[in-house]
Amino acid sequence: MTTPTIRVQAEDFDLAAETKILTQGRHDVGAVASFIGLCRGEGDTLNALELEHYPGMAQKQIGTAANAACARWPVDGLTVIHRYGKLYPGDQIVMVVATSRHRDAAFDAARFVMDYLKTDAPFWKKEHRKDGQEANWVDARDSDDAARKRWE
Amino acid sequence: MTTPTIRVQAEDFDLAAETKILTQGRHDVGAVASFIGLCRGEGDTLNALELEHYPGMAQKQIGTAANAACARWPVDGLTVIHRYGKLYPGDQIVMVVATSRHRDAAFDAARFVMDYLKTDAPFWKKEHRKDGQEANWVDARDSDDAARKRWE
Amino acid sequence: MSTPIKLVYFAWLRERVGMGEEVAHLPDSLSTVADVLAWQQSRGEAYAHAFEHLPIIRVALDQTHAHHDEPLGTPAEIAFFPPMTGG
Amino acid sequence: MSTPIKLVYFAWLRERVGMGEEVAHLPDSLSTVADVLAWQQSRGEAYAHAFEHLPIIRVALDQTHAHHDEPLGTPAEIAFFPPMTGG
Repeated sequence: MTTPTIRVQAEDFDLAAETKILTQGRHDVGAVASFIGLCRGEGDTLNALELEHYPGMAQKQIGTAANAACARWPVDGLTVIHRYGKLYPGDQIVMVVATSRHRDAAFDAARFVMDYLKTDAPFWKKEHRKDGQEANWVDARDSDDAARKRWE
Repeated sequence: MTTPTIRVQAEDFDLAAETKILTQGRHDVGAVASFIGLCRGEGDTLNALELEHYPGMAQKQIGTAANAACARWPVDGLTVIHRYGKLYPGDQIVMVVATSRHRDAAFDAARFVMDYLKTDAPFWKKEHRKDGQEANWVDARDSDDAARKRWE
Repeated sequence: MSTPIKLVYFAWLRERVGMGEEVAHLPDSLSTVADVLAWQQSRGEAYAHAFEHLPIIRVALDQTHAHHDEPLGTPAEIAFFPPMTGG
Repeated sequence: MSTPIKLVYFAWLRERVGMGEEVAHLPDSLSTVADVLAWQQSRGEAYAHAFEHLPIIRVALDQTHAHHDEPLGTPAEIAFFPPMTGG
């Protein structure tokens, strides 16, 4: 089974470079599905997003989701990177790239990991506003729970 | 409604550059879903793939699928590029990138376009083998028809 | 005699017919896509071979997919090709 | 007295409790995750405020999610946090 690569880091990432690592020098990969989550400006009201995480468990939970994806679909490569720390509108927060012979496995694996990560990986977002109002913790979305349930 | 960008070309493409065009200078995009289709080596038996297309209609059919995606999901940006001509194992064949506020719309739009394009866009692949056997036209896959039908 | 129509062929249909396109005068009696396919089969050995298995042949009228039972209308261009394998 | 256990807090639970982590001796009587949560509520004003709405509080035993009705076991680390909002 494929061993996924998981990184939890403050630094930015480069999807193209991560994709190249998974596809370079091998000609059995026919499909590359990827996802990037970006920090939104919320109508120019957001100054910054503070991403808190539980070190160790964050890596472990993403790993659990990624391993489950590799067990469920014929994935050739899977890389997941999630950032923490202070991020600004337009910044990259998270990326997933999945490679496979065929597109269904690549799409399913990438989306599955994103859905599980949203509800099961210990990260919390705090919004710092431009108007100087007190910063607030982002509420969890019911739609994220629903998205996770579709894989059960 | 978003106007998708469609290109049918012999030249290679750069997903990172195309993504940047859709995300640069705007902070309302929270999700970028993308797909790249690559030429497989078929266990090192393939020398090259010849991609024939119906000029005009290829562009038109991809445009129909892309417009349908923009009408169905809240997509902020959508770019589809499909190559034609002689391609070699590892070469990029097709790319789709979809941006949206949320991940579901981006994932759905990208996958929908790929599924429609497979069955409805006039491209044909001919395999040239390394062993010098006569080149053969690739057969259409039933699974592609099934994939398209799931959106109906 | 009818208006000349451009006929275009792709993939193995193009190879079997032996050309990528031609301009032809279609008999006035053809009223559906199926009629055009039957007419193609009657145009000699190369065409008979190319159009041997009609169910797998796709047709586009002026670059729009058309089912075999659809009326022919008055297209300027008719395309014939096998199931598509792009992407 | 029981073995000391590391308690860790995240997001607004951390802010309300006023610290990211502490080492505490838990009463021997606690046998489920729910017992630990009830005990937290009894530890003074800051804890009572932090643990006010128990249904939304998530618990991890040694970095593994645990439901409120699960047995406590003998973890070295217990984490308390609100629903996750990463991705």
